[in-house]
Amino acid sequence: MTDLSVNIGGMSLKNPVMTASGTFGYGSEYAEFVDLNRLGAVGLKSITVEPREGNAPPRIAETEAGMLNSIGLQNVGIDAFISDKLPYLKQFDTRTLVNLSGRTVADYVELCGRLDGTEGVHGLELNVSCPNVDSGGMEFGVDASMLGALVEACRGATTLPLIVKLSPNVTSVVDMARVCESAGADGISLINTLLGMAINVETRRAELSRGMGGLSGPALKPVAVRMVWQVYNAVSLPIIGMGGISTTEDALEFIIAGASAIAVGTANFVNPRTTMEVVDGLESYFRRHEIPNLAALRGTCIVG
Amino acid sequence: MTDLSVNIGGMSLKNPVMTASGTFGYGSEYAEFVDLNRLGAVGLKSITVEPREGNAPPRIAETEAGMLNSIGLQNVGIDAFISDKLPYLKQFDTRTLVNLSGRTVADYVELCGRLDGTEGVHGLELNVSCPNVDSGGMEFGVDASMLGALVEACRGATTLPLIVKLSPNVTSVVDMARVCESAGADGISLINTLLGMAINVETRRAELSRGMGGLSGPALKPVAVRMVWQVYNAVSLPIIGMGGISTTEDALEFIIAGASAIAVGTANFVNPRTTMEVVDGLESYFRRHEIPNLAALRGTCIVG
Amino acid sequence: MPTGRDTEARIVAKREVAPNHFEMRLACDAPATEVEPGQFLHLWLPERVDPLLRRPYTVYRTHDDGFDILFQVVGRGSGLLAQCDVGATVRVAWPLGGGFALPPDGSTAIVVGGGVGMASLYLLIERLARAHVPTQVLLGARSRDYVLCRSEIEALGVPLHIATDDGSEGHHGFVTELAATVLDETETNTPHVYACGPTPMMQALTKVATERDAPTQVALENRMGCGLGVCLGCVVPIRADEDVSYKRVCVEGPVFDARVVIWEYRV
Amino acid sequence: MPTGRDTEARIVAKREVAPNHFEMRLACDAPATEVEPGQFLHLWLPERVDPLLRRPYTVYRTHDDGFDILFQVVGRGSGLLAQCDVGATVRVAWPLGGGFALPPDGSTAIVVGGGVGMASLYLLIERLARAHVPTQVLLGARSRDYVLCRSEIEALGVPLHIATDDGSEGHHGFVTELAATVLDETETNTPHVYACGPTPMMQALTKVATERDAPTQVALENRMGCGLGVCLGCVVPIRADEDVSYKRVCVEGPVFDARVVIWEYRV
Ligand SMILES: Cc1cc2nc3c(=O)[nH]c(=O)nc-3n(C[C@H](O)[C@H](O)[C@H](O)COP(=O)(O)OP(=O)(O)OC[C@H]3O[C@@H](n4cnc5c(N)ncnc54)[C@H](O)[C@@H]3O)c2cc1C
Ligand SMILES: Cc1cc2nc3c(=O)[nH]c(=O)nc-3n(C[C@H](O)[C@H](O)[C@H](O)COP(=O)(O)OP(=O)(O)OC[C@H]3O[C@@H](n4cnc5c(N)ncnc54)[C@H](O)[C@@H]3O)c2cc1C
Ligand SMILES: Cc1cc2nc3c(=O)[nH]c(=O)nc-3n(C[C@H](O)[C@H](O)[C@H](O)COP(=O)(O)O)c2cc1C
Ligand SMILES: Cc1cc2nc3c(=O)[nH]c(=O)nc-3n(C[C@H](O)[C@H](O)[C@H](O)COP(=O)(O)O)c2cc1C
Ligand code: FES
Ligand code: FES
Repeated sequence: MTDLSVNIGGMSLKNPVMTASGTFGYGSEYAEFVDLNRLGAVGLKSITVEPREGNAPPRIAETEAGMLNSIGLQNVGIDAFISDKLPYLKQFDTRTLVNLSGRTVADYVELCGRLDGTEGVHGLELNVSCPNVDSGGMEFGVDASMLGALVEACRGATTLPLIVKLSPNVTSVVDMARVCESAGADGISLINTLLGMAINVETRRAELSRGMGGLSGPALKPVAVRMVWQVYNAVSLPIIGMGGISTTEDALEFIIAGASAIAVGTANFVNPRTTMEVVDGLESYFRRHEIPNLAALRGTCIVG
Repeated sequence: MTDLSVNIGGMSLKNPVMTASGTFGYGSEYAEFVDLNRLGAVGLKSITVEPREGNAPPRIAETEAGMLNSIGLQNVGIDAFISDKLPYLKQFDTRTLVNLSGRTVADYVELCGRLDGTEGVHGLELNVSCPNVDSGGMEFGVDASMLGALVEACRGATTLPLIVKLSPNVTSVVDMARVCESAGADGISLINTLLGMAINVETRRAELSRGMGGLSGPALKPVAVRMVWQVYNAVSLPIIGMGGISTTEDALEFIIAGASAIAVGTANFVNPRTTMEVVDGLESYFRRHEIPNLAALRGTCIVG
Repeated sequence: MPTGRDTEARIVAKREVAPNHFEMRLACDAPATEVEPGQFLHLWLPERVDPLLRRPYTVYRTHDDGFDILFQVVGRGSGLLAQCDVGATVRVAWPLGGGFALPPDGSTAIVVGGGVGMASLYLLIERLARAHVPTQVLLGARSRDYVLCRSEIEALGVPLHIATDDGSEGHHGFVTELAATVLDETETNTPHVYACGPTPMMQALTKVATERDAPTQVALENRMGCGLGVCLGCVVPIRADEDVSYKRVCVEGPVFDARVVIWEYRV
Repeated sequence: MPTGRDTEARIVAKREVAPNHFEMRLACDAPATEVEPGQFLHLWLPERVDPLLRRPYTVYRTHDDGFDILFQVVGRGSGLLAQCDVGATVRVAWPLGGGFALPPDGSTAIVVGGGVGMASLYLLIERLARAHVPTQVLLGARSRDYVLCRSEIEALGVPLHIATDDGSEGHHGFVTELAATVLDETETNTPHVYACGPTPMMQALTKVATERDAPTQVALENRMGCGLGVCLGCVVPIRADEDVSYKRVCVEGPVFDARVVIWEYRV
């Protein structure tokens, strides 16, 4: 039998297929389509200390093979998350990766502290790359020294596996990943959305109320695969790869580039069964190619 | 009548429609499809001091709504360019923007010097953003102080309009544009390709011989529009916008975001008449909306 | 509210009912009769990355073996759908969202449609007729060629009043003017108003109806990402007591009480 | 070499000639009779961004009002093309590239095709037959079901030798083995060899033919961007004196002298 299990910085997953933060709600919304027990882990929407209403509409726009979003971290806040959302997920035999977003180091530290030891939480993902709020952590994601300080502070606040989700909107994602490694992170998520913009040429209005938003979907996959490959070759932390994954082949590209696990984002909106199809597809690929386990495929990309 | 003429840092174009470097050869290849007299300007393939053979194949791969290329600046070199390629273009009533690439500041300065005063050359575009050679100028494009020094040196070597073509693979394209402005550039081209990668999952080989390559085409348009908008709001240099332009609406998005001219790249490969269709389309849009000239539309994007 | 399922559906008939407006019959193996008026489906042209996202369409009419949609070609997705041949298959997630609430016993109803907004109202009119609620339908269209569902509504025996922008049929002007007249003429208890159409029309209608104290339900048509309540892309600002909060059109809507919708937003 | 033009072409017939292999007839308003054997067209399914780029196909046969292509479904572009209905229109830029050179008077010819590579050779066989060049065709296929162009070649009266991977027809083994035998049996002057097929086959054939001093022309099928010589994406390393230089398959090819091709590259 093929062994698809994988350990991401202390979080052990039965298979490498996860959901990307903000694209799967809190799990219950997809119960009709997805057997949550068959997911490696559920990545959850960013949580902040206080509830947030998010940005004014319009918040999404479609672009060629992609979409822009500017949700602005609308969420119920940490209290309601723990009391109302987390219980549902506990009934499933899967892992939860709780994504955290904040304005200040203190915000992140508070969130880490609140969740440390909370039953049903298996790992934390620091969102330092949200392009859609003025203080959405994006400044942490593009400034190496701020990032290092943040990760160190969070490291001190939790014993849970600590994943940092990096922004692709940087000159060197490798530098950012190195900083995370030194600061004690257990893994890297790559990538959050690329900053983009679209304009309606009849009304001359930006399609999103805030002008710019985050590009996701198949359009950005080549950028994501490249960043996974670069970081894989530079740091030894496990990588959760994401960005445009819609098919088994897409997931395999990320694994061959160096990802230990992968997350499906925008594709959930298009085909809610994507994650299940990818789990099935990976199983048959590994069988067909007689690859014994994930490590045997990870990072094996041949160049030249 | 609608006046589509525009002046880009001293280079006066009859309309804002150009071709992007490396996607239109030296003009003659498209003569069957395009009336060169109807182009605002022809952007030419990067020229280096010595001829270059370029990278090993495979050099291109298709991605969702985009393509990756890793041509590696294959070109005939400055001498052959002047003697064999330039004469053909002189017969047309259009402008030529000659794109320069080098390993060192001295290379760029030499190229600027050689072309200064050369008949048939109307402007120079510094390619500081080629991701496909080890020394393709990309280090200039991602390091503000190197970029400033390069632009200053080139400024001293030519009186021709000097455009700098920036890399999108940076944390702040605005910082780079500001550096160009201070160093005496006459305009900014935005954007060159995004660094990307694709992997064939059956062979586990990178689709390109060098692994990574430059992503172009509709997929990256939202990133390009965003960068044009950011730079337009930060510097006063004219901007040549490009990245995924395939239709009149795409061209209008860039103009409304702040571009003074636009260039068609990858779309030339798909539909060789794209530039002509965009010229026609702009004329009818300006007529239909009764917009008197380009300046009246440029940068008028409404946000919020 | 039933939760959605995602099924394959086969296009079994297609008809251009007005310029650029198509009625399309979809067959699938799940019964559609449980659909509430105003609920929608999320339609995917499979294996495409362009357009990438699904497109939301109201269930226009139901059959034992599927349903109809009625749509206008406005862009890439609707254009490609209109080009699909009979026999082609698409995927539909349905039924999604919540429907219109029928009025309490003894009420009357006024249904106001603007253009293709009628697609969201026909099933409601059918249910109102079946429940013997005295109902009048007001329909605004560009011109007489764009009057949708005329024969279907007439077949239900429900009175139909038409307003056209160019005066080529019925009232020359806005359907909201017609609504004001009809509301003013109504002498008994206040009728319940139901509406779907372009945002400016619904906004104007809300004013007309609230000035006359008529309870009004509107079906909104915001841009959607997931259609399932997770992306938070489709929200509309809703007044709640002193506060404003963003509600998801795909889950908390698409039908809202018109008085709490904050209309000064863009879709 | 005529320069290309870009015309609309209508699909007027489509036939699955072998599993996953389609023959498609395209009508357009420019005469195709001037096309040289080996020249290709660049085909676009308009208004699509996925696949983004055109796809190159050799002109398989010509007619007064257009031409045929013969293609295998290997991916997204060919898959979509195979799904196109008769009556649909596509755009084709053609004729592109240079063709095969016919051999000097008095020569004989051996044409070696692997799989769908036959699509690039049929027009050549027709011209050789018309020029009365004594010709033999060797055709390699997976199995007898995949033998393409059999009746067309037989209709020309040109002898056809078949090799199949599974031995279901003709020689059990590689077509290159057949080529070696035929070349060795040829007693008169050295025949001219023409080939198109998978790269390993052409590479092996080049060895067989050059060892026997037979002039050999091969048609390459690199990935293409523009098809017009500008993107420099389709290059193949070619030996020139001591040097190696990259030549564009779309302009300097697709037909090359096999002896100067450096085969140790990936397509
Ligand atoms: C719950 C719901 C039910 C709907 N029911 C129907 C129906 O029964 N019949 C019908 O014809 N239409 C209906 N719509 C609108 C329909 O979804 C859009 O017309 C369609 O998505 C446009 O897709 P497109 O690709 O053709 O246009 P695009 O190319 O995406 O856009 C073209 C133009 O349409 C606008 N547009 C895009 N999406 C929407 C949208 N969701 N609503 C309004 N404008 C939009 C764009 O801003 C743009 O100006 C409904 C929408 C919702 C949310
Ligand atoms: C000058 C020329 C003439 C050709 N003539 C014919 C012909 O007459 N009949 C025919 O069936 N095919 C021909 N080909 C090959 C044909 O162009 C490819 O099969 C086609 O482009 C694949 O497109 P796709 O979208 O179906 O595959 P993709 O989804 O793009 O790719 C599927 C697989 O095919 C490979 N592939 C992609 N492009 C090419 C290519 N250009 N050559 C070889 N493999 C490729 C990919 O690497 C991948 O493994 C010709 C190619 C060239 C360059
Ligand atoms: C609508 C939407 C909302 C998102 N919200 C979040 C979020 O709250 N936190 C976060 O870290 N990433 C968020 N993301 C980013 C995704 O998790 C993912 O990194 C990105 O979309 C790339 O993957 P994809 O192309 O598969 O969607 C969001 C993406 C989308 C499309
Ligand atoms: C095949 C190819 C070759 C290119 N060569 C060059 C080059 O030599 N110099 C340069 O500055 N840009 C080069 N570019 C980048 C384009 O000029 C343009 O900036 C980029 O492709 C984005 O535009 P597009 O999406 O319209 O293609 C090349 C692009 C492609 C696709
Ligand atoms: S469309 Fe995603 S939440 Fe409504
Ligand atoms: S395909 Fe562009 S140069 Fe040959």
